[in-house]
This record gives sequence, structure tokens and C-alpha cells, in this order.
Amino acid sequence: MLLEVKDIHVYYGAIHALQGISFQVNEGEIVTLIGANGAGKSTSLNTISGILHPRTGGVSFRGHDITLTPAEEIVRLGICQSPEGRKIFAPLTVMENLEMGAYTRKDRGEISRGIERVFKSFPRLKERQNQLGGTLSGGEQQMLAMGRALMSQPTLLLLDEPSMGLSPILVEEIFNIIQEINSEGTSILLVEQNAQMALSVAHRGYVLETGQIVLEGASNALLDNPQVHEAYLGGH
Amino acid sequence: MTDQNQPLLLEISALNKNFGGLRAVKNFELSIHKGELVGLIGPNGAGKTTVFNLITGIYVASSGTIKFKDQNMVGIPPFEITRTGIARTFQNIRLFPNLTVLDNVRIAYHSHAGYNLLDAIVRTPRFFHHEKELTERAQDFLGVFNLQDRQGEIAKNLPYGEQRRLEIARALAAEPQLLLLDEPAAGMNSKEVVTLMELIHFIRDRFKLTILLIEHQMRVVMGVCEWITVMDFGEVIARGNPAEIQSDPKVVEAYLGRGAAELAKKLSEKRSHVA
Amino acid sequence: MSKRIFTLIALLAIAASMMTGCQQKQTEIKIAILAPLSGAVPTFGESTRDGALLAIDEWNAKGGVLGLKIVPVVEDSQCSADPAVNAANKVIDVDKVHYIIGEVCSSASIPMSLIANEKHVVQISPTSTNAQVTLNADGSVKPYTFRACFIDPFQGTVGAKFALGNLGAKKAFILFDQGNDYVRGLAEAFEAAFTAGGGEIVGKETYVKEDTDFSAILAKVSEANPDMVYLPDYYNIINLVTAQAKEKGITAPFMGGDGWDSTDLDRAAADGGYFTNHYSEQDTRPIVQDWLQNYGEKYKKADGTAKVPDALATLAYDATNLMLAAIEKAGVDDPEKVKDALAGLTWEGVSGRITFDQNHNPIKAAVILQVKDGEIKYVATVAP
Amino acid sequence: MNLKANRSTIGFIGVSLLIIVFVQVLISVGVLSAFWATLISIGAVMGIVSLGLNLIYGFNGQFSLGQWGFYAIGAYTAADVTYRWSQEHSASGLVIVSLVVLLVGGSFLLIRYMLSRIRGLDPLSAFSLYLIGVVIAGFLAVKIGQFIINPVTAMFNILPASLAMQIIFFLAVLLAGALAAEVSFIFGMPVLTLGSDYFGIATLGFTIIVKVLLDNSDVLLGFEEMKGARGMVGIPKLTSWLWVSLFLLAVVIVTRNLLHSSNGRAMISVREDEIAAKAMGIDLAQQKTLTFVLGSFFAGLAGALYAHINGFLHPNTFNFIKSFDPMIIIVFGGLGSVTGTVMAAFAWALVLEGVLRLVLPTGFETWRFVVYPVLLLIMMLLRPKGLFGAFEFPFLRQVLPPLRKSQGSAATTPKPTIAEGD
Amino acid sequence: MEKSTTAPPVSFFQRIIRGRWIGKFMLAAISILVTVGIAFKASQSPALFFQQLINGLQLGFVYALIALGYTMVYGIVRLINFAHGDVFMVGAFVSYFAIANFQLHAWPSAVIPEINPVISLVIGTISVIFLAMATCGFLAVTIERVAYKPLRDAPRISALITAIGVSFFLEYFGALPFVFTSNFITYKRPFEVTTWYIQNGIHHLEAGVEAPTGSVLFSNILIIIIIISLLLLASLQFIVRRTKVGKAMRAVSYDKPTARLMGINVDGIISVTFAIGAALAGAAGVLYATAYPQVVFWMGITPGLKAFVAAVLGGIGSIPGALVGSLIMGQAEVLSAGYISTPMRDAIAFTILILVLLVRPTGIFGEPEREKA
Repeated sequence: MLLEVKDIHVYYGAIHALQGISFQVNEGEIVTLIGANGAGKSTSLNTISGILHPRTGGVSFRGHDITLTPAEEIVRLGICQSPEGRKIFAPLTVMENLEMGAYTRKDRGEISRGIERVFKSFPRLKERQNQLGGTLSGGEQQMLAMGRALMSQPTLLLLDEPSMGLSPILVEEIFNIIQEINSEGTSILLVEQNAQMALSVAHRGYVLETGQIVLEGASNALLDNPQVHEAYLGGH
Repeated sequence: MTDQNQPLLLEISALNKNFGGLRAVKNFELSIHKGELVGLIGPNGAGKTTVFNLITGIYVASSGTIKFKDQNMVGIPPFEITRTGIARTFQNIRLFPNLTVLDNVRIAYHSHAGYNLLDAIVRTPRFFHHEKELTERAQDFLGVFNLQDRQGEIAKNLPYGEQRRLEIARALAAEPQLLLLDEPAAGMNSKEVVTLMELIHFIRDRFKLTILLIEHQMRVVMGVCEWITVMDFGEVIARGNPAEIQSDPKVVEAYLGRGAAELAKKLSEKRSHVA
Repeated sequence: MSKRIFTLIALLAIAASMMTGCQQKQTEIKIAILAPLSGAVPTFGESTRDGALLAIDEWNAKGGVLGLKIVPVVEDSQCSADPAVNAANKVIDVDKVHYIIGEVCSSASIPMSLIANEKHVVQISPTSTNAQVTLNADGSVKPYTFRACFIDPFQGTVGAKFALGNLGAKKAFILFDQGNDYVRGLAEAFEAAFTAGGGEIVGKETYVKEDTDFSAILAKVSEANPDMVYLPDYYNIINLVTAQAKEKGITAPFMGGDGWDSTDLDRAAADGGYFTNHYSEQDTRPIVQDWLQNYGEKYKKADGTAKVPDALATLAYDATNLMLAAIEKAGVDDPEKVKDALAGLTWEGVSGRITFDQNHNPIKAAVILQVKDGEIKYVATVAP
Repeated sequence: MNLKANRSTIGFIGVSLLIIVFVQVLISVGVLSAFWATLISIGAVMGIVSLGLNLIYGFNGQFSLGQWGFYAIGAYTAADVTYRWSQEHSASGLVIVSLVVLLVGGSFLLIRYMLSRIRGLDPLSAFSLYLIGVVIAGFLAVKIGQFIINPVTAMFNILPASLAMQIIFFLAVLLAGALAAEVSFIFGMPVLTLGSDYFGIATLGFTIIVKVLLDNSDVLLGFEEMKGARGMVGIPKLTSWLWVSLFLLAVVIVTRNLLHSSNGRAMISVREDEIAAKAMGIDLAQQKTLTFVLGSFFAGLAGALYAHINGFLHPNTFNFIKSFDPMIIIVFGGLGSVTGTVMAAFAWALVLEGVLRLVLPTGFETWRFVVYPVLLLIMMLLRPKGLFGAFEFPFLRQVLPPLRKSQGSAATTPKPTIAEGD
Repeated sequence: MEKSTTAPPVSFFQRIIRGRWIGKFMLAAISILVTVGIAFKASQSPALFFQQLINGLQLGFVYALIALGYTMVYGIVRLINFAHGDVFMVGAFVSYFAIANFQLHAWPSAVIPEINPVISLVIGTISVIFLAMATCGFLAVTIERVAYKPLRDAPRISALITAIGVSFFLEYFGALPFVFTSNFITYKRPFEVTTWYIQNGIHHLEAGVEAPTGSVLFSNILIIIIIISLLLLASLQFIVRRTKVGKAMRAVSYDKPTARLMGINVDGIISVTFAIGAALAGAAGVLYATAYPQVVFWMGITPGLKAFVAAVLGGIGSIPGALVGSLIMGQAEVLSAGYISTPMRDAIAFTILILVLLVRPTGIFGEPEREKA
């Protein structure tokens, strides 16, 4: 088991955002969290990333407890998040954005190999390596966000809404790349609004509702689940 | 290709907008007749929101005309444009977060409050009369959107769906003839999207509105819009009814891609199985 | 809630007034020293306080005044109107003081004098030179307010006479701080007297007190090429201006007023400069020598050496002595009588023999000193 | 609803008047010495300035550091009017200032009316046009004023001296406020288009410019009686606790009435979200200018009252460093809280100049300003949202109208699915 | 697709309004008037004019070093750090004590007596500057940790009020008799001033001798200030553009939560920014005190304010902006003192600031404010 989230309760002030959530990600898996807006998907990711800390419950990664580990340390341990809305550093060039992704890495050779790898996955970024991040199109920004996250060579990649605001054709491309990254050995925890797509690429999935997990299982099973179909796949 | 029986409400021609050297909108053309429900789609960064900002006066066009009710709106400040009958919602909800739900709606009545500053300060009978009237109007409005129980709540404390509804209610309280909705379905799950679509139909019928909609979720666009305009790189690449758009090769290439279901199937097959 | 706060304030005030209100038999007499201990010029406040406290100590050592022990009340008045008013109100209302030494700055002494006269408290400002300190807006004299220093026209005139006569200057350049009424008063008086005496003002330039870079106006001085430069400001400005003038190759001598008098005057930079002052350290009168010695014994610098009193300390010392002498002359602790005694008093102070004119300004002689080779040398005495 | 509101209104005004009278009695009896009386008056004055700033920053979101400049303008204007009356026995100050206020105000209205037909005029151009109006109106005011000074003086001389003095004082305070408001209008026009921090810096610049002008008021501006940096003397001490407290009460009530009206909501909406406010048909420039002018009007009033407390004005009082004081007070009291602002203003005056003076032992007088920032720091760290946060006294609080139970509207309520959107 | 619709004819009047010409005309009229006035006066005495320009240059470079601290801190935490000017003051005092009490500027010759005195002085002076920089950096980090960090999630204004409080504290605590004292202290320069004048070539000016009329003077202080400022500026630019820490600073300044997700220690980077800004202020303190040899506890207020204005003028958040703004401020100050009116100088400086902001609302190099609908 790579990541284990165990019964975490997270609060924003008085708001009880996560009410005892548990799930795991195994080595080599794509796991998806789906659910409505405000169900607590991003909160879960941010708790794993160390931006938020649970009031009770714990998170462990490769058997180490990381519940209270600060965010920057967690990146070093091998978890990296590509945040919702891409959050590219607009005034930095594409290259510099990638370097920031590798902030925790010291070995220069490894960094340049990492950049090579990212450029291989996203050839469009190579063309634009000296352009400012802010001038990229939405799809390119999403690629950069993912590439940047990959630069830290994570064992576990957290993707928050990678398809948000993208045209269908780009969504297709992004999901292809997600599978590619996974096939190279990186485990992925995917948070998606687009449940259909997310479940298509994921091995397992969890359904969140108002801070609780209401359903879990293999993604095929979830895709066929009438409840899920009704609530998230728009049962036409 | 539009419904010629109704008069033209909005007519945009040869609209251009440059930011520095960047040409965000190129020769944009759009005509909307009264009572229509029109969708504006296109890839991210195609210039859809810029068009909205141009129509509402937040940006001033570099060239071209925007005619609303046969009146050129270019160069007119946003608040006046709103007062002539265009209201909008925002992609990322923009309520007045620290005000109550009631006040959020009451603000829409400011330009025709019926009393002036002096009345308010001295508390003349005129103030009390009009204040009561506009409060009741606002409450009725909240009632329409089933928010009346929430009137005292601070807007930022509402759940997401109610915030969306409040935003639409607020926009409608300004009594527009043309409503612009910027990605209303963003951040909604399928169930919410269905209710949203019903809501859009409902408000159009009830308030006799004309609606221009930006949306990414094809289900919404195809489901509610009568006409669709597709933008890419600041230009219109296609226009037509939903069926025409879905089969337009240019649109498929630039925007839609292969059918979603087909793609999902393909991806599932590719999925490598791990223990 | 607000009611409770107000009641609290009222109670506090009652308690405060009770604490000071219930005196039985008078065993002490309070003198308030109001000086700018914080704000922009705390160093002036400290000198003033030290000078005044030394005078009080000396009187107490001799058995006080009228057999009563003298108790100093020190308050910070920040060289500024509001705090000065608050400080004056506080010492008068809370500490029940009848005699005030202060303030240093005219901008604080003037509002303070309004309160002193309203409440019939005798005030001597040691160093405020603005005419309005002792005069009302309509020109009448404020009965309870006196001062221990020259008013501006006197020093400026003396300076001009000396420049024309002893220095033989024909062309003068004036530098002054328009925001400082002391400096401006001296400069205006100098200009009037210098032109009346046949000299020519070849240029006038102003600066503000926060300035440190004088290169722009010194460039103009150097362009005008005067025989002397009149710069009647405090030593801190003198240090900056003269040092920069030396670097700019300006050789014309500088001249100023009693603001120059400080141990912190940069004697190397100001070398060759002249200034008018209240007394000279080289004066052999015993009162001067005692003053220098006693001050040096009581106050030490950080490195343990004796402090040398500056003009502010000297005038505060004289002002306190004047006040106490007047109380003794009146023979009773009654401000009404003390102010009359003060008006008719003649007192031999460190800064000379002092009597008051009808506007409550002291009549006394000025001396002219020169900064030369690291020393302050006595040059001349000019009687009024 | 009306009845309830009225009850809280009567209660509030009654309690306030009671407190005012109570304090006045304490002062008259001598329980509150002049020391405390002055501090309370200063507290009330600071309350008025800070309420003005709270409107501008707390409610309208415009980060202004210019409040102190308008305060200075108010102080010197009113002082000049009463000085001329009490020292020179002439109503020239009153006449000229009122003519300037009236004519300039008139020219503003005229130009505004003319410009209302021109759409899309940029603020800087509008500013230039208004500036021309000011110059012409000011010139006319001075010219016309010459003719009526003497009759007006004679008119006031008919009245008993002390009554005439009080009337002139009252008029001077209002005129000071009006003049400050007019200056803020013309200055605000171009500057209010700047973004938040830049606006703050421009207004800070305004405060500094005013201070420099006051330093040189006798030489460069020709106001001999203001005496520039020497400080203005001879201002009659007319401000009593009664005057300031009544003005404060009036300002509180005006602020409250304004806030709970359509204009107030529009004002707050600008703070909340400018773009959304624009999209709701709110004229940002108008709302910002209105608030700025009103806030500056309060500052002018406060300045005028301040000038007559000590009877002395010095430009150093209007130093830019002191311009942070009202900002400190409103943050301290809680941004956007009327109650907090007033309480904090009194607390600020009483603690800084009063309690600290009494508490600090002899020899530690210089520590007052070491303790003050430490208190400030502790306060900010403990309560970053201010003492009162958003708390208000009942009268100042917003009263929610009762729920209207479905009349007609319910019938048209859409299908329940819409209500359960989330 | 191409349909050329000709825009309806625009009247002359409308064109004036659209083009914002009235306001522009007014601004242009003011600036032309001022420029012509100065040019006329300058032509009467070109030497004086060039002298003033040189004086302004010296001032401008000192302001630049202070302005950078404002700009960096603002760029990263959007805080107007009003205590910055007082940190500058501390820098000046630290160097004063190091020189006057410990002869730090002469340590090399004290350790190795046979060392070349010039080299000793250079090394000594540099050590004084480094000491001041280090102390100020440390002080700023302490301030940041104690006073600003706890307020990072509070409203922005709280931190601003705290900054004002810190500024008061540094001043009045410094004024206490056992700290820096409230006296004006004559600063002991680490090296002597040498002056040259330019008239048909560069000549050395002997002390106590008047320079010939029509010559332009400059001193070694000017040269040292310019060299050190440029060196520090260049290294700062290098740090921010090329190093990992600098890139992280820019990333943090743009988006803190995302920077944390990338494993960047945001608090650490903010501290580093404060430290670098304060270190520059410390160096400025030494240079300023050397040029205008007097130190006093409130000396930071005015240069601090001016430098802040310069930073805003140049576009706060922009490093080249801070330099350009400072040079403009330096020139504006000496030119208005020299040719317009000294007492009105600060008013003129602020008028320039306001006018520039009206034309470029975010300063000369400032990025336009991001407004997204």
C-alpha cells in the first residue's frame, strides 16, 4: 500500500469539511475521487499534500506517518500535486516553471534528465520553453502543470481537476497522457468533476458526498452502478 | 439562419479587441433575436469571456460595434449598460460575499431605488416607503428561487449550488432583457447540471428573457441552446443549431474531438490492470 | 456597554483627583518641567530637564524655598501642540502644580501658555523665542508667561552688526529652515539688520529639518560666492551643512545663533564659524564656573567623562532659578504674587544679569564666540 | 418592523444624550478635570475623523491615507473664519469661505450637469474641466466677497457678542467640512481610479502636500494670520464637550442612516467586489467619490472642532506620520464597525495621552512611545480583526425585514428540483 | 468571412473625449512649462545644472538601495513595510558603533600591520558594510517572524498597522539613552573625503581651497556610492533571475499555495526576501551616513518615505523600476530645490508621483493590475 488515508476529519474554522474519510492508493494504481462541488475532493488532496492538517485521523505514505508533515517535506517524500486551476507561475518561463517543480531535487543531472522526460511527454512545452507561463493556452498550461509536478519525480501524483475548463479535444489528450504517466510507474490519485472520464482511466474509485465516502470500488463497477450513473454520469 | 420573426436585440459586428500586441477577438460577429437562447462555445482562451466583457463594457472594444436595442454600446460604462438591460453572471461566482442574501439582491435595485441620499440620511417618509417596496420586491424574488429562508444568511456561507442560484437571482433582479451566463455549470456534477438546465429554461420562460450562454459542458450547450456560435483563436469558426455544430468538421477538429463515450471506452480498454 | 465605559472613566478620574486632592499641611512645592522627551528633538528635552533638575537640587540642598521642599514633576510634551496641552493639563489638574518650566519649542509653549494663563499658573519658557509665547494675538502681554532667552530679533541683529563691523562682510548668504520659527526669526532679523547696515544679501535658500543632503543649495551658495553665510540653526544641521560645504570648497565663514552651542557641534567641520550665545565657558564669573563644574559632576556621558552643558541646559537652569527666586521674593506659594515678583526681579544668572521688559522678555547681553582649532573662543560681548 | 426600529432609535439617542449630559455634568462639577475633559473631546474628534475614514476604507474599501489632510484643511479653514471674527472683528473669513464653498459647489453642480450628457469622459479630463471651474468660481467668490463683508459684519454685530461668536463658530465648522468635501471631490476624481495601494500612496502624498502648504501658508499662500510653520495663534477656544459630542452623535446617526440604505449597500458592494458591482449597474466612480467626499466632510468637521479645542494650530500636528492615527483607530476598533470606531477613538485618546502618562513612573516618560507600539503589536496579534470585529450596538445593526410568507410568488415557484440543486 | 464594416463617423468632439485629450493636454502643458522653465534657468549657468545633476545622482543611488527593500517585500507579501526606513537607520548606527567604538574599518592593518593602508581601508570598509547588512538582515528576519508572520492570514491592513507599530518601536526604543540615545551623532567616516573638480579635465581639489567658478565638483563618496549600489543591484538581479532561490522568490510572490505544493519552503523564502531587502537597506545606511555624516534615531523616516515613493514611482514590485524611480526622485529633489522652490520640494515630489500614477496607474515599470472578470 502506497498511501493510506485513515478516518481524517478536517475543519475550515467551524465548517466540518471532511467527516472521517478513509481510502488507499496502491503502487501503480490510478485511483479517482469523484463527487459534487464542495464534497471535499480538493480538501482531501490538500490534506495529503500537507497544506491542510486533519484534526483527527492520519495519513501515511509508504508506511510513514505524514499527517503533520509540512507541505514542502511531503514533496520531498515523493508526493506531488498538480493543483486545481493549473496554477502556473505566470511570470516565470516554462523552463523556470519546470525548475520550480524540481525545487526539492539537488542533482543537476537528474533535473535535466527530468526536463528531457517531460519534453518527451509534452513536446509542445519544448517548443515554448522560453515563453512565459502566463502566455500559454489553457491546454498547454495544464500540460505544464502536470509536467511541473512530474519534475519532482513523485511516486504518487495528485491531479486536481485536470480537465477543468478544457475543450473536449484537449480533455482527450490530457487523459491519454495520464494513462501514459501511469504506465511508466507513477501512481496517480485523480480528482475529477468529469466522472465518466475519470472512471474510464482509473482502476478504482471513491465517491464523495458532503465530506464522506458513500461508495467505493473498482471503476468498472462504479461505472455500472446505477446510483453513480444517476448522480454523476447524467443518466441519459 | 435565425428566427426572423422577432426583432434583433443584440447585434455585434466587426468587433475587435487587442491587448497590447495580442488580438483576443477578431472580427467577431453575432446577432441575437429577442427570446433566443444562444450558446457561445470554444476552446479555453478562444476569447469567449472577452466577448462577454466587451458586451458588458468591462473592456472597451478596439473597433467595431455592439448594438443593443439599436443603440451602440461601445464606450459606454458598464453600469449604464446594465441599466439599459444587460445582466450577467460570472464564471467564478462573484457575489458580495460579506453581505446578506437579501442585500445581494437589493443592490440590484440601487439605480432605481426611488429615494436619494438625503432621504436616506434624514429618513424621510419617501425613504421608508421605497425601502419597504424594494425590500419586498427582493424578498419576492428570493421566493422565486426558493431562497427566501436564507435572506439573513451571509452570502459566502451558502453552499455552492445556492450561491449559483443567488447569482442568477441577483442578475435577474436588475431586470435585464438580455442575460449573459458565463459557464454556469462549472463545478457542478451531473445532477446539478440537470437542475441548472431546468432553471435556465424556467427563467427564460418566466422572465421572457434572451440568454447568451458560455459553457464547456456539451450536455448543457446542446441541451438548452437554440443556436450556437463556436469561437477559436478569437474568431468565429462556425455557427448553427446544435445538430449542425456537432457535425461541422471544423468544430470537431478544433474543439469537440471524438465523441466522449467513444473515447471513454477506448481509455478503459487501455487501462492496465494492477493488483 | 458604553455607559459602563464612561462610568469607568468617571470613576478613574474621581480616583485620580482624590489621590492628589487630599493634601493636608503643605510641606512641598511642586515645579513642573515640561520638555520634549520624545518626538523629533528628545535631546533638547533631556538637556532642559537636566538643567532644571540641577537648579532644583541646589535649592533643595540649601533648604528649599520658603522652607518647603521642591518636588519636580517631569512630563513629556513632545515639542508639539496636543501633547503639550495634555501635559500641561495633567500637571495642573492632576499634580496641582502652580509653576511650569517649559516648553522648549514655541509650537508647544504657545498652546501651553494659553492654559497657564487661563488657570493662573506661572510659566517660564527657557528657550522659546517666538514673540507669541508671551504675547496674545492682539499684542497684549500674557501675565503669567515669561521666557529666559533672547527673542529672535535681538540675536539676529547682533549677528548682523558683528558681521558688518568685525568681519567686514559685504555680501551675505542666508540659509534657513522655513519650518522652524526660531531659525526663520533669526534669519529675518539678520537680513533686516544686515541690509540696513549697508550689506547685500546675495542669496537666500531654505531647507527642511529632515534634510541631510544640502548639495543642491550649497551649489547655489558656491555660485553666489558670498563673504559669509548666515546659518542660524541647531548644531545638527550645522554639522551637516558645514561638513558638506567644506567638501564643496566653500571657504566663506559661517555664522549662527545659540543653536550652535552644543558639545556635539562638529568643531572640525564648523571651524572658523561664529555664533551668538548667552555666555562663554571662558567667562570667569564664579556662577558660570560653578555651573560648569556642578553640571559636569552630576551628568556624565556614556564613557564616564563630564558632560558640558549646552544652551538649553543653561537656560533651563536660569529659568528654574528665576522661578524659585521669584517665589522666594513673593514670600508665599501663590502664583498671583509670584508672577508680579517675577516681573520685577533682577537675577544674576549664568547667561548674565536678567531683568524682564514689559513683554516679559529678558534683557541681557549676548556674547560672540568663534569655533577655532577645536576650541570655542570668546570674541566679543554685545550689550542690548 | 417600524415600531421595533423606532424603539431602538429612541433608546439609542436617549442613552447617548444621557451620557453626553452626564459627562457634561461631571466636567462642570469638576470631577472630570480639564485634563480628562480635553482628552475626551479629542477622543470625540478622533471618533468623527475615524468614522469618516471607516466609511472610505471600512465600508467602501478605498485605502485612504488622505484623511489627515482633509482634517488639516478643515482645521485651518474654521480657525481662519473664527480668528478673523474674534481678532480682527470682521466677518471676512466667513463671507469669503462661504462664497467659495457656495460658488465652487455651484460650479461643480453645473459642470456635472453639463458633463452628464457626455458619455465616457475620462476622470483626468473631467478633473481638468472642474479645475477651471474652481479657479473661476474662486476668483468670483473673492471679488463678490469684497462687497458684502461689511454689511455682514454689521449684521452679526447686532447680535449679542457671545451668540454671534457661537453662530459663527457653528457656521465655520460646517463650512470647514464643506470645503474639505469640495477639495476631496476634485482631488478624488482622478485619483479614485487608482488601484487600492496606489490610491493609498497618492492620498498619503496629498496629506504631505497639505502639510507643506501649511508650513508655507504665510509666505507662499498669503495667509498671514496662519503664520506658516510658526503656528496659528489667537483662535478662540470654542469647542466644548457639548459641541463635539453632539457633532459626534450626529455623525454616527448620519453614518448609520446612510449605511442602511440603498446608497450604503451600493457603497459596500464596491468594497465587496468591484466588477460584480459594475455588473449590477452601480456607478463605481460615483459611489467612490460620494463616499470619499462624505468621509472628507467628516474629517473637515472634526478638524474644525479640533482647531477650537486648544486655540492653537501648528502644521506639525498634520504630519504624515500622524495620518496613520485614524487608520490605527479604525483597524483597532474593527473595520466596518461604527461602534468599534467610536470606542477605539476614545480608548486611543484616553490611553495614549491619559493613562500612559499616569501609569509610567517618573524617569520613564520617554517610554510612552515604546509602550504604545508594543501595545499596538500585542493588540494586532491577539485580535487582528479589531476589538469589536463586526459587532454593532442594536441601533447601529442592520434590522432584517420579516420573512414574507408567499403571496402570489409561491404559485410561480418552479419545480422542486431547482430548490434542491446541490 | 471578411466583412469590412466601416465604423460610423466619429465627430471631433467625440474623438477628444475618447482619446482622453483634455487631461493629456493639461499634463503636457504642466510638464512643458516646468521643463522649459528649468531649461531656461539651467542655460544661464550650465555648470550649476550639471552640479545639481551629479548631486541628484548620489541621492538617487542611495534611495535605490532602500527602495529595493520596499519593492521586494511588497512583491512577495504585498506589505508596505513601513519599518524598512528604520531598519536603514539601524544599519547606519551599527556601522557607526563598529567604526567609532571598535575601529572595524581598520581591522586589517590592526591584524597585519605591514598591509598596504589602501587595501586595508578597502577591506575594512567592506567589512563594515557587510556587518551592517548582516545585522539588518537578521533584524528584519526577526521582525518578520515576530510581527508579520503571525498575521499572514489576517487582513492585509493588520500587517500594515503592525509595520507602523514596529517602525515606532524601533525609533523610540532606539532613542532610549542606553540604546542609540536621542542625540544627533556625528558619523565617523571610514575614509576621508576627497573632492575633484572638472574644468578642462579632472583636477584634485585641496581641502580649504575654493574650486574655480564654472567647475563641476564630485567626490570619492559619489563614486563609491555608485559602484557599491551598482554592484549590489547587479548581484540582486542575478539572485532573482538566475538562482534557484530567486526563482523561488518569484514563484512565491506569484502564488504561495502552489509554491508550497512544489516543495518550496514559503516561510523560508519570505524570510530570505526580508533579509535581502534589509541587507540592502543596511548597506544604504552605511553609504548614506558616510555621505551625510550624521546619525540620529529618526533618520530613517524621510529617506524611507522618499525611497518608498521612488519604488512606487518605478512600479512597486519591479527591481529595475526601483532603480529608475529612485534616480528620478533624486533628480526631482535636487532640481526642484535648485530651480523651483525648496520648501515646496516634498510637495513637488509627491505631485510628480501623483501625476505619474495618473498616466501609468501602476508606476513606470509596474505591471498593470490583473483584473479578471
